[in-house]
Amino acid sequence: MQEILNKLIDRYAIEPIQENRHNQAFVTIEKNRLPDVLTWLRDYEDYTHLAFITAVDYPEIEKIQLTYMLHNYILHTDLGLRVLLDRTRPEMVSIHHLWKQVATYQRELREMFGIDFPGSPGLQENFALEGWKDIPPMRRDFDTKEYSEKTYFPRPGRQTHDPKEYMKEKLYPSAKEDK
Amino acid sequence: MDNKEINNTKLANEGLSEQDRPLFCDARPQSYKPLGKYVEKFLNWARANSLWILGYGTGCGAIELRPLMTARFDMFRWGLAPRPTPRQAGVFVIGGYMSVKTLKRVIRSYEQMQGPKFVIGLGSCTINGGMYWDSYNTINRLDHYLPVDIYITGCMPRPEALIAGFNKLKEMIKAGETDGQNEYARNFDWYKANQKKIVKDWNMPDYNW
Amino acid sequence: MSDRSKFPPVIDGKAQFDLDSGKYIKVWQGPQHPGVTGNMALELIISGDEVIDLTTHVGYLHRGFEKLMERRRYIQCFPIVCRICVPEPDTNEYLLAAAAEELAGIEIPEKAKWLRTLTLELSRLASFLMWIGGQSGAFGMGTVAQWAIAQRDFILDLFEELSGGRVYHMYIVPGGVRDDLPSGWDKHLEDVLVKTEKMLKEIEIVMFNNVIFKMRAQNLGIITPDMVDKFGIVGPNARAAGLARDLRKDEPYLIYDKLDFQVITRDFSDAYNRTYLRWQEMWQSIGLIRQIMAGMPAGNDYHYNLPNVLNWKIPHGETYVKAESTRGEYGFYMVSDGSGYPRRVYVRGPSYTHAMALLPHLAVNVNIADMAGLMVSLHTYPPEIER
Amino acid sequence: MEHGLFISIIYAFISLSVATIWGLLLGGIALKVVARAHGRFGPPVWQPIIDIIKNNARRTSISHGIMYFLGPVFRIAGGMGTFLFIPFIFGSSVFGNFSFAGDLFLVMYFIFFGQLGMALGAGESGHPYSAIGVARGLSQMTAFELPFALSVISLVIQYGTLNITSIVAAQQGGLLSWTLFTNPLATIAALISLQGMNMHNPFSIVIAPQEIPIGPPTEYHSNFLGLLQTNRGLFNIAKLALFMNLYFGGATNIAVMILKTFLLYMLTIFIGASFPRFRTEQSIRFFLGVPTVIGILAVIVIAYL
Repeated sequence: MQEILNKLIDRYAIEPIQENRHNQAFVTIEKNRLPDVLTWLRDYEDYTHLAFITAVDYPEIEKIQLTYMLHNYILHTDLGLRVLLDRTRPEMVSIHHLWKQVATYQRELREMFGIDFPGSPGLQENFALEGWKDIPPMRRDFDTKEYSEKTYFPRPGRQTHDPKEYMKEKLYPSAKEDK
Repeated sequence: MDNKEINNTKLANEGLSEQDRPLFCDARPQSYKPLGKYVEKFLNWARANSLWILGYGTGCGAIELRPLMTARFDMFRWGLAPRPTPRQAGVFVIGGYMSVKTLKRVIRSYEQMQGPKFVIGLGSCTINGGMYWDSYNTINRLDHYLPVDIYITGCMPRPEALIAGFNKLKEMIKAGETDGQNEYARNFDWYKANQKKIVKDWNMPDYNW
Repeated sequence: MSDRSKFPPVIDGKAQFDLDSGKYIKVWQGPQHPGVTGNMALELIISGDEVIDLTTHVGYLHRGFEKLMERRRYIQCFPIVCRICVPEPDTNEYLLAAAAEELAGIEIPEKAKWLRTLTLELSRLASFLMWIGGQSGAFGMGTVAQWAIAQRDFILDLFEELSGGRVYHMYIVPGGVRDDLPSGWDKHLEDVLVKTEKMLKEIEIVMFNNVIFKMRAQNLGIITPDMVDKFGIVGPNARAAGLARDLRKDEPYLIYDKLDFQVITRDFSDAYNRTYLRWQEMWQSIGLIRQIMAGMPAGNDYHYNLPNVLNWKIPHGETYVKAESTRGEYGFYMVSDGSGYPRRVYVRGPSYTHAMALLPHLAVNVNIADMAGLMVSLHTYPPEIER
Repeated sequence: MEHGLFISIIYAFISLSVATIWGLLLGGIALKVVARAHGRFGPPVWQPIIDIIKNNARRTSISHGIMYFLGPVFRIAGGMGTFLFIPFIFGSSVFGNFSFAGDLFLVMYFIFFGQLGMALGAGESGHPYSAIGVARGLSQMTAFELPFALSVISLVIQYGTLNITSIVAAQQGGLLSWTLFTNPLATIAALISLQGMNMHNPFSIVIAPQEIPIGPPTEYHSNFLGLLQTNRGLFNIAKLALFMNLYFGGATNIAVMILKTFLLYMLTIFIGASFPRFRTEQSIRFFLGVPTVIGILAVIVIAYL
C-alpha cells in the first residue's frame, strides 16, 4: 500500500492522504488530473477493477466530493480517489472510455446529484427517476420528508417521537411518575 | 369521494401526441350492473374459486409469492394461479412499496385487466408508506391511486397471512362486496387527478386503449 | 461472441436502427414479465429471433435508501438496509455493521464473528436456491424450480427460529448479533442440510445431465477473461471465467481465514458453467456451515456493549467495506461527519455492472428465447442496482 | 350411419360433451400429477371447469378487429372437426361420430386448421409476443407434422385404407394385432410427434411463459379464453382418441377409452414434467432428425419388406 502511495506522491505530488486500514487508502486529486491518474493506475499499477463512483455532498464548504474506488486484484488493496467539485455548477471529466460500466454511473450521478459529465453517452437519459422536476434528490438541501408529505397524501395519524425521550419513557416509566 | 353520476364525456388523452390520439380509446370506464341474483351468485362462486394472479412482482412482496406457489404453501389448492398477462389475470397483488415509476406501469396493467378485478395491497408500505414513509420516490397510500379490496399488513407478511388474505377476498367475492372496478369507474376523475399529480410525464392514454 | 457486422452501427452508445423499415421489432421484456427477475425492464430490438440491441431500464424499485439513511440515526438504519436485497439481506446488515464498527473503532467479540459468518453462509445458500429456481424456470424446467424454492423455505424456518424473521432477519446489529443460537437449533440445521444435499444431488441428475439443458445453456453468454476487468465483473461470473477472485479468500473478513475451503473456478464462463459453479458453491456453503457449527466457540459473549445507541455518534471518517455475496463483491461506502447520522452511505451492488453494462453486451446475437436464461445466469438482482 | 340426421346431431352433441368434460378432467388430473412431481397437492381436478365458467363470466371491453374474434372460433372449429371424424368408441352408435371412407386425411387437415385460424386471430391482436408465438408455433407445427405424416402413410400402406374405423377394425384381434406391435416404428415416430402436438415440454416454446408470456393467446381474455380452454379439453381428447385408434387398438367401450387416453396422456405429462424446453430451431432440428428417419424407415419397412 505504502509503495503505491509513495509513487503517487512522486509522480503527481498528491496530498493529503488518508490511510484507513493496511489495505485501504484515500487520496485527494485535482479535478483535471484524474483521467491521467486513473489510466496510469489501471494500465501500469494493476488497479484494474473500478468498484464504484459516487458522490458526497458538502453544502457547508460548497463542494461536492466524487469518490472513485479502485481495487488491485494482485495486492488486494483499495485505493479511493477523491475529487472536489464546485457545488453550484458541478462538472467533471467523463471517463467512460476506461471502463464500460462508467457511463451508467455517470448517468446516475447526473440524475441524483446534478453533476455534468460532458461527452458521456446517454447522459441525459433517466436512470431511476422519471420526470423528476425538483432539485436532484441526493443533494443535502433536498428534504425528502417534506417532499413526501407534500406529494404523496400521507395517511393521517403518524406520530413522531424523539427517540431518546420516548425510549426513556418506555423503559423507565417509574422515573416519570416520580417527577 | 362522492358517487356522482357517470358522465360520458370523451377522455382528452392529453399525454399523447396529435397523430397518436385517434389510435387510442377515448371511452371512459363503465360501471357494471350485476346479472340476476342467482346467476350472479353462481358466477361469484366461480370467480372466488378461480383467482388468477397477475405475475407482476412490483416490490419485495413478490418474494413471498414464490414460496406460496411451491410445496410448502401450495396456493393452487385454492384455485389461485399465476398468470403472465394482465388480460387474463383477475387479481393484482401489489407487492409492497411502489415507486412512482412502477406506479405508472401498475396503472397501465390495472387498466388492461378485464373486470371483475381485485386489488390486494400487500405489506405495510401500501397502507401508509411503511418503512419508506418519508421517501421521495415511493407512494404512501395505495387507495388514492387504485381501488384496493384488501390489505395484508406486515413487512413482510408471511405466506400464511397471504393465504388468510386470499381467503378473506374469496369470502368478499362470494358475498358480492368487491366493487373495486365500479368504484374506479365512478370516481375515475378523482383517481386520474391523483395519479397525474405524481406521475409527471404522462405520455400514455388516459384509460386502456 | 457478439458479432455486430450485419447490424446497424452503434453511434454514441445507441444502435442506429429504423423501426419503420419493418426489419426490426421492438419488444419490451418487463417490467410486467414473469421471466425477468424482479422489477426491471429489458428493451429489446429484435430482427427475426435474434436480439440486436438491448437496453436495461431500472428504477422501478428505487426507494432512495441512501437518502433515507442520511436522515436516520445509525441504529435506525439497520431495519431498512436489509430491505435492499431481499433474497440475501444479511450481507447488507453485516456490511452496515462492519462499516459503522470500523469507523467507531469497535472490536466485536469472537463468538459474534462466528455467528455472523453462519448467517451469511446460510443466506448465501438460501439465495442460491432461489436463484437456481429461476435459472431452471427460465429454461422451462418448472420441476427443479419448485423443488429448490420449497427447500429454501426450510432455511427460512431456521432463520425464523434464530431471529424471529423469515425474510428480513435484522439479526446482525452493530457490536455483534442479537441473540445466541437457540437450543436444539443445530439439530434442525443438520436436518435441513441433509435434505438440501439430497436435493442438490437430484438437481444434478435432472439438470446438469440433461441434454436439452446442455443444448440451451452451453455457449450462451460467454464471458472471456479479458472482459472481466473491462466490465467490472465480479463473483461467480468472473470465477467461471477462470479467475480465482473470492473476497472470502483474498481479503478474509470475519472468520473466513479460519475455515478450510478452496475458491472454485471453471475455465469457460457460459451459462452452463456459471450454473454449475453456483451449484458447486452451494455444496461449499454447506461444508462451511458444518465447519462453523463444529468450531463454534462456547459461552454467550456475542455482543459488545455499545454506548447509548439512540445518541451514538461516530467519529469523522470514511471507509469502504465489502463482502462476497452470492453475486460477487458487495460493498458499503460510508462517510461519517461526527454526528449521529451518517453523512453518506453508498451501496455497491454487484448487479450494477452485470445488468447495466454486461447484459447489453452479451445479449447481442442471442436468440430471444434465451434472453431470460441469459439474464438469470448473470444473477442480476434489480433492487441493489437502483437501491 | 343408419339413423336419421336429427338423431345423428343429438348423438354428436352427446359425444362432444362427454369428450370435452373428460378432456377437461384429464387436464385437471394432469395438473395434479405435475403437482405431485413438484411435491405439491395441486388444484382440484375440476379446476379447469371452474376456470372456464369464470372466464366466460368475465367482462370485456377490447376489440382488435374481426379476425381477432374469429381466432378462437376457428380454433374450436378445428377441435370439433378433428373430434367429429374420429370414431371415439369403436362400434358404438352414440360415440361412433361421422366416420367415413377418407376421414384420416380430413382429421389431419383439421389438426392444422385450428392452429392456422388461431394464428390469424392472434396475429391481429397486434401484440409482439403473439406474433413471435405464432411464428414459433407454425414453424414447429410443420416440423412435427412430418414424422406424424410419414407414420400415417406407413399405416395406410399397412392396412390399405384411409378409414380410421377400418384401421381400428383391423386391430381387434387381441393385443398383438395392435399397430404398436405390428408396426412399432410408425408408433414411435407418431408418439414423439404427439409430444410436440400437445405442446408439452420439451416442445413448449410456443407458450413459454418465461420468455413470451404466454405466446399466441396473450391478448385473449374472458369469453375468448373460455373458448380456447374448452378447445384445449376437446382437442386434447381428439388427438388422444386418434392415437388410440391408430396405434393402440381403439376402444370398444367407455372404460377402455378412458384407460387408454389416460395412459397416453400421462406419458406426455411425465416427459413434460422432467424436461426443459427446446428453442424453436432446436425442436425443428430434432423433429427433422431421428423421428423423421424412423418415419421413413417405417414406410420403407411396410412397403418393401
